[in-house]
Amino acid sequence: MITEPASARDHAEVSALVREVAATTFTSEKVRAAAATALGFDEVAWKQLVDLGWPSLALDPAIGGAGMGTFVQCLVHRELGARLAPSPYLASAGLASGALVLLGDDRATDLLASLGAGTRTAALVLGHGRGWPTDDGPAGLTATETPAGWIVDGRAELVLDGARADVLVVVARTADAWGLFEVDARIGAVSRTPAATVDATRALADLQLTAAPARCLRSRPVTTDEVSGLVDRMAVPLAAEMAGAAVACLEQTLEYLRTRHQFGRPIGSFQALKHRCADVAVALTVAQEMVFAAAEMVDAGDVAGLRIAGPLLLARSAEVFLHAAEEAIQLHGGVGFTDEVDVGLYYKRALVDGELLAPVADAYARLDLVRAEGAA
Amino acid sequence: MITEPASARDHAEVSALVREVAATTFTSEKVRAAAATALGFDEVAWKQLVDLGWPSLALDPAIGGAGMGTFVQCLVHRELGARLAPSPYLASAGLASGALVLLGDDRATDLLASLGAGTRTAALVLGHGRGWPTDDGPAGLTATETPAGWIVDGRAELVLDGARADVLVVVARTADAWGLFEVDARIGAVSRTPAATVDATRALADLQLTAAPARCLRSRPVTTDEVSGLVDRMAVPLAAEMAGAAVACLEQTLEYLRTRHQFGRPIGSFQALKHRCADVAVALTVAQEMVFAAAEMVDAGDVAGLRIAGPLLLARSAEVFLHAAEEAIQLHGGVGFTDEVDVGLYYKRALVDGELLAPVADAYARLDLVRAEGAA
Amino acid sequence: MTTSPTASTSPAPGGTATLLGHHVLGPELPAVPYDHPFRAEFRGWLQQHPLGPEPLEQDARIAHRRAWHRELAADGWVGLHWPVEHGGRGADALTQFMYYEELALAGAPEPANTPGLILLGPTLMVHGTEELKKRFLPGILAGDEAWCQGFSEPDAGSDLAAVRTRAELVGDEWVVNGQKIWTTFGQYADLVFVLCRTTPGSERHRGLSLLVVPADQPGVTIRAIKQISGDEEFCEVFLDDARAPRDWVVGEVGQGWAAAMTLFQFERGDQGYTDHARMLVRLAGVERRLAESETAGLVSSVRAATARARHRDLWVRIQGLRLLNYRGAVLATSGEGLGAVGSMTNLVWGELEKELGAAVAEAVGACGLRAGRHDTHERLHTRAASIYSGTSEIQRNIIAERLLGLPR
Amino acid sequence: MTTSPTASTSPAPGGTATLLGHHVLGPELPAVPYDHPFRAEFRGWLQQHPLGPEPLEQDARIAHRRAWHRELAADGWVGLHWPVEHGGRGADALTQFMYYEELALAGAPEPANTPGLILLGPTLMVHGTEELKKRFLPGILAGDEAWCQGFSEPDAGSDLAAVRTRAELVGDEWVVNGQKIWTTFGQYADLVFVLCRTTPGSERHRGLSLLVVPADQPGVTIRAIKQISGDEEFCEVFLDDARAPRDWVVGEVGQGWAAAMTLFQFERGDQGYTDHARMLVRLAGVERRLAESETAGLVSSVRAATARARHRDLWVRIQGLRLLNYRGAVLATSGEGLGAVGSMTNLVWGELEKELGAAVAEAVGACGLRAGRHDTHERLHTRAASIYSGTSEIQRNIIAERLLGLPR
Repeated sequence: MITEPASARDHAEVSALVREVAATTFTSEKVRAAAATALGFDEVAWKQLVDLGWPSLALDPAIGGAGMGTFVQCLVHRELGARLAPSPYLASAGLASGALVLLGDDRATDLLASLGAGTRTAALVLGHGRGWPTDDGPAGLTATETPAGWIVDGRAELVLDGARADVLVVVARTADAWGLFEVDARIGAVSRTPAATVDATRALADLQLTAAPARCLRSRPVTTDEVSGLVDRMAVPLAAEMAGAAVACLEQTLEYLRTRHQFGRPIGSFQALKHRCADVAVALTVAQEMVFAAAEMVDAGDVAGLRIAGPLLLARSAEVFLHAAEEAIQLHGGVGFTDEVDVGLYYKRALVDGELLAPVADAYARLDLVRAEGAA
Repeated sequence: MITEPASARDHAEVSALVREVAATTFTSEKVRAAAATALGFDEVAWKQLVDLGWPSLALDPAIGGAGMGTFVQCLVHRELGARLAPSPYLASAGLASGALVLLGDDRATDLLASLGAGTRTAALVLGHGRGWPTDDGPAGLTATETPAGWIVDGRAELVLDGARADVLVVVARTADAWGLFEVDARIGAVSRTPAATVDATRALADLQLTAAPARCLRSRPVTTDEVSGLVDRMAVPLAAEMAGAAVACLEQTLEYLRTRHQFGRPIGSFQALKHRCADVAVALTVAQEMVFAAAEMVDAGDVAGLRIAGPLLLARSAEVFLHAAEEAIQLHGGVGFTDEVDVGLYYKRALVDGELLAPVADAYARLDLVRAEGAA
Repeated sequence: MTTSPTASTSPAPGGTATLLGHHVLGPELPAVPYDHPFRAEFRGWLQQHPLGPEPLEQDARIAHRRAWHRELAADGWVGLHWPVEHGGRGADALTQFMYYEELALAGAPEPANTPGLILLGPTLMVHGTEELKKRFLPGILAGDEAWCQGFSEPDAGSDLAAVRTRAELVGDEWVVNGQKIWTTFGQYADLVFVLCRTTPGSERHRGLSLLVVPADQPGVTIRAIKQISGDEEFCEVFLDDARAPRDWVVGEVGQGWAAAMTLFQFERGDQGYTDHARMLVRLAGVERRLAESETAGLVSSVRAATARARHRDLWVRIQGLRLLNYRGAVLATSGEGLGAVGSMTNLVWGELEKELGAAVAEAVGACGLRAGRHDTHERLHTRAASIYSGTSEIQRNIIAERLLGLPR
Repeated sequence: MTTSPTASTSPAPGGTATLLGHHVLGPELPAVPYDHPFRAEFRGWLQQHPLGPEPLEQDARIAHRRAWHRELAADGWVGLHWPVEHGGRGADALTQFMYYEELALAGAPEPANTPGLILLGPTLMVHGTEELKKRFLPGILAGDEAWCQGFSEPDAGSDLAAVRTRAELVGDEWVVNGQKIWTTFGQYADLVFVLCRTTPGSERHRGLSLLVVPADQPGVTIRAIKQISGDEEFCEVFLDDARAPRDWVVGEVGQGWAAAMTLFQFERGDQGYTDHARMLVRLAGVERRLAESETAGLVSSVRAATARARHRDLWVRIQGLRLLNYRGAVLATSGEGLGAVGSMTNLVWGELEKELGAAVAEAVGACGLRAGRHDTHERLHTRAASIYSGTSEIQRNIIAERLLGLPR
C-alpha cells in the first residue's frame, strides 16, 4: 500500500469511510457516464454527498456545519480527486465556501449555510484571473456601486462550475480595492458558455457579466493581500484533489504491473519500472504531506505559513500529479494511451487541474517573491 | 561496444592506432604519476607524441604538417581525453595552434611550425576571459603599442598550461579592437602561479603580465566577431576530449557492471542500471556526432555553422561528460567515491573541462543569441 | 472563447506555397548542403503545389493525406528511394533525407500509406516473388491501395516472437485465425500484412510466415481503438477464417521472421529521416506562438521564460536527433545498416515527441486545454510516441544488451 | 587567486554567536513552533557558546567536532533523547527535531561520535546487558569513547546478510576474523561494533552476533580509504584473531541480525531529524554567495539566473524532506516506527545532498575548482551521499517491494 500522509493518521476512520463511499459512488463507469451528461455531474451522487453532510464538514456548527475543519474536508477532496468525481464539491464546498469563510462577514452567513446544506451550489470567480493578483495588474471583473446597488461587469474564462452553479461568488475590482460579491448565476446579465476541455470530469465555463446585479458580502473592502491569501487558501483543496488523483493513478499502475505478464514474468518485477514507481511514490508522499500540513495551517489560521505553503503545494501537487499520470500511461504500455483504461482520464485531469488556479511557473514565481520578502 | 561516431568510420585505422598508443602511453598508473610531478605532465610521453607527428596532424604540409585536418586531430583529442592524458597537447596543438591557424597571418608561421614540430609548447590566453567576448565587455588583458614595440598588461586566471608552456599566444584588447600576440612565457614580466584545482591532470595557472614585451602575430586588427569565432573553434578540440573521456567513463562502468556480482548476479543484469547506462550511451553518441560534425565544419571553413555548433557542442559535451562521470561513480557503488578506481578522476576532469572555455549556462546563452540572430 | 492561431503552417491552396528557410533546420551538414540541386528542384515543385491546413477530424485528415500522396505521386515525388524498375528514382538515403527535410519546411504531411511505401514495398523487393511485386508495388506508389501491418498481438505486447495467430493451407488458400492489435490506420487499409504461425506447434521465431491478407472480406473485422486524444489511429484486427491466396507469402513459408526483421530495418531506416525536420518546424511554430501568447497576456512573462528554456532544450535535443538521422543516412548510402543506432533514434524521437507535443499546447497557456484545437490534440496524441513503435523501455533494453553488452 | 567567502557561517569563538532566524527553515510546523520554550532555551545556550569555523583538514575537523561534543555534553546538551537513567533528558522525537534545527541555525556541527550516540547506545539500551550499559553508555555521552561500525564487507556491498566475518569462542574471549569496509571514521574509534557469524556454517540472517571489539589491539588493523574528495572518512577494518571479552555481545549470541535491525531503525529515525535544517542553512549560504559572485563578476548574470532556478528547486525538495522528517518525528513520538518511509527520507536526502554540494561549488563559478576550499571540497565530498548509507538504488528497491508491493 502507498503511504498515507502520516498527518492523517488521527483521522484514519473518517478517511476509510470517505474512501469507501467515494469508491462506490464514483466508479469508472459512473464517472464516465456522468461526465458525458449536459451539466457534467451526477445529481444523485451529489445528493448523497449532501445527505452525508460533506459540504459542511468544515463549517461552523453555528451555521449547521460539522466543525471538523479543513483538514478533514481535505480527506474528502483527496478521495473525490482519486475517483475523478464529476461533482460540484470542489467548486462549491471547497472554493466558494472557503472564500466566504475567509473573506465574508455576517452578510455571507446565509449563503454559506445554504452551500453547506447543499440547497444551492456556487462557483468562485476570481476577477483578477488566474494566479496571484497585483495592485496594478489587470482585472477582468469590476464592481461598481450604483444607486440601485452593486453591479459587476466583465469576463472570466475557464471558471470551474461556472455554467452549472446556482450562485457566483465573485471577487471583483472596485474603485479603490477589491470586493466580495454574490451574483445570481441564472439571470440574463450573466452569459455562461460551457467550455469543452480535454477533461470532461471538470465542468468549466466562460462567463460574461454585463451590469449583473450583485450583493456585497463584506462591508470592508478586500485588499490585494487578502485576495492573494484567498488564492493560497484555494490551493489547499485543489492540491488535495490532485494528490488524491496522483495516488490513484499510481495505484492503478501498480495493480497493472503486478498482474500483467510479459517475457514470462509480471512486468512489475522489472527493476527499471520498479524504480520509476518508487520515484513517483516518494514524490506523492511528500506532496500529500505538504497538502495536509497546509490544511493544518488553514485550521490554525496561519496566514503567514500559507503564503509560502500555498504556491509551494500548488506547484508541487500539479507537477507530481502530471508526472504520475504520464508515468501511468507509459508503464501501461499500449493500453495506456487508449480510452479503455482510466489513466488517460487522470492525465487529462492533471492538465486541467494544473491550470485551474495558477500554472506551475506562476506558482513558483509567487513562491520566489514571497520567499524573497521573508528573507529581506 | 559503444558506438563510434559514424563520421569517423573513414578514419577507423587512424583511430585504432591512436587508441592503442594512448592506451599504452597513458595508463592509469602513468597518468597518476605524471599528474603528481611539478609540471604535471609526462615529458617522455610528450616526446613520443611529437615523434609520431601528432602536434602537426592538422597543419599545412608547407610548414611541416600532415595536412590531415582538424577532424583527424580530434580523433587524437578524443583518445587523449579518454585516458585523461596529462599532456601539453590540448593547449599547444589544439588551442594555441588552432588560434594561430585561424587568426594569425604569415608572421605566425614560424611559431606555428615550431609548435607543430614540438620544439616549443604554447598556451592560449584569451584576454576577454571565459565565454564569448562582447564589444563593450571587460578585458583582463590589454595590448599597447609603444615605440619599442607592443606590450601586454593584465591578468588571466586558470589558464590551461599557463605555467608550463614556453610561449603564450595572447588575444588582448587593443585601443580599437583585439590583437593576437606572442609573449615569451619565461620572462620576468610574466608572473605565473600554478593553480591547484580538483583535477591534477590539467595544469592550470594564474598569469599576471606587467608590460610584457609582445610580438604581434597579425597585422590587421582582430574583430570581436573573430574572437567569438576563435572561441567556437576552440570548443571543438576541448569537446572532443570531453566526449572521449565520457566514453571511457561509461566503458569502465560497463566493465564493472559486467564483472561485479551481487545478490548472486552480475549487477549489470539489473534493469534499472541497464537503462541508466543506455541513457548515457545515447547522450554521448549524440555528443560525439556533434563534435565530429563540428570538426567537419572547421575543415570546411564553415564559420556560420560553427557559430551555432560551437556553443552547442561545448554545452552538450560538458553536460554529457559530467553526467557520465556522476553515473559512473553512482553505479560503481562504494568504490565509486574512492580514489582506488579512476571514475573519480573523470568526475574531477569533467568539472574542470566544464569551466575551461565557458560554463554550460554561458554557452547556452550564446546559443540563444546566435539562434535569435539567425531567425531574425 | 479566446482564439489563437491554429497549428497548421500551410497556406490555403491555390497560390504559391511559402516554404520555411533552411535556417530552421540548424547548421548545414556537408553531405546534404542547403544549396544542393535536389533541394532546389523539389522546393520549386512544392512552391507550386500549396496545400490547405490539415483537418483535425481523423477521416478528413486521412483523406487529406491520401490526396497529397496522389498529388506527389502524379509528378513522381513518392517513393524516391525505390529502384527505377519499380517506379522510383533509385535515390540514395541522403536524397531521401533532403526530401523529408524539404517536405517538412513546406509544412506538408508525409505521403499517406507509409506502411506500404516504407515497410511492405521494400520488404517485397527483397523477399517477394516477381508476381507479388508486379501485383502490389504500383498500387503502393500511386496511393491506390492502402496497407496496414498485422504484427503485434494482445497478449504479446512488446514480445513480438510470441505470435499466436495461425494460418493453415486449405486448398489454394491460407485460412488465417487470430487477433492482431496496434494496427495503424487498419480501418483505412485495403491489405494487411500478417505475421502468423504456419507450422503448427512451432515456437518463438520459427515456423512463422508473412502473409498478405485482403482486408475487405468477411473473415476480417477491423475495430478501431479509441485513444485518449479521441483519435482512432490504431486498430484491432480480428481474423476469423480469413482467406489469403496461397502465393501471397512474402518470403519463404516458415521464414516469416526473416521477412519481419527486414521490414523492421526499413522502419528504423526511413521514418527517422523525416522526424527531426518536422519537429524543428513545429518547434519554430511553438516559439512564434509563445511570443504571441505573451503579447496577448495568455501566458505570464515568467511562464514564457520557463517555456523558452524548455524550447531551447528541445531544440538542442532535436539537433541531436538530426545528427543521428544524418549519420544513419550516410551509413545507409554506403550500404551499411543502422544496427542498435536504430533503437537510439527511436528512443530519442519518442521522448522528444511527447515533450514537444506538451510544449505546443502549453505555448497558448490555458487555451491549450480547450477541446477541438490542433495544439490541444497534439499534446494528447503524442503521448503514444514512446510506446507504439517499441516502448522506450524496450529500446533501452536493446541498447544496453546489444550495444553495451550488458548481461540479460 | 580570487578569494570568495569560505563556507563556514560560524563566528570566531569568544563573543556571542549569531543564530540564523527561523524563516530559513520555511513555514512553521504546528508541533514544533518557532516560539517553543525548548528552542528559546537551547538558543540561549548556543548564543553563549560560539564556535570557530570548522577546519578543512580532516584530523583537525574531527578534533573540532569532539571538542564541540564535549562542550555540549558538559551542559547536558548531548543525547537528549536518551532516558534520564542513562544521562539523557528523555526528550521525545519532536524535541530532538527542534534540537537539530537549532544546532543547524547556529552553524554548529552535530556532536561527534554519532555511531555511539545514535546507533550503538540506543541499541545497547534495547538489547544490552546491564553490565554493558554501565560500561559503555557514559563514555558515549561524554564523548570520551568513540565508536565505529563494522557491518559491510568487501564482497557483500549492499547485501548485508552476506556477512562472512566469523567469531569463535576461545576460553573467555571471542576470536574474530574477517574484514569490514565502509567503516565511518574507523581510524578515530576506540571501539568497533562488529556483526559476525558466531554459528559456523550458518547462512544469511541466522547465526550472527553483534560483538563489541576494542580497536586498540594487535588483531585490529584499520586502514583509511582515500576518497575522491581527499578525505579518509571510511575505513577498512581487518580483524585477524582480534579479541573481544565473552560478555561483550549486544543481544543474544546468534541473534545479531535482530540487534542490527534495531540499530538500522535508529539510523533512519534520528539522523533524519537534522539533515533538512543543515541543508537549508547551507542553501541560504549558497544563495548569499551567488549574489556576491554575480556582483564580483565571478559568474555571469545568465549563469546566476540558472543557478537561482536550481536553488529554488533544491529549496522545494528540502522542504519536502523536512516534512518527511517532521512526520517521522511525529510518528516516533507516538511510539510508531518509520517503516519504509525511512527509505524515502534516505533516498531524498542522498540525491539532494549531491546536488546541494554541487550548487555550493558552482555558486563561486570557476573558483569552485580550486583546491583547498570548503566549497570545492563539499562538492566532491557529497558524491558519496547516495551510496554510503544504502545506495539510492537499494532504497528504490525497498520502496518498490515493501511499500508498493511490487514483485521481487
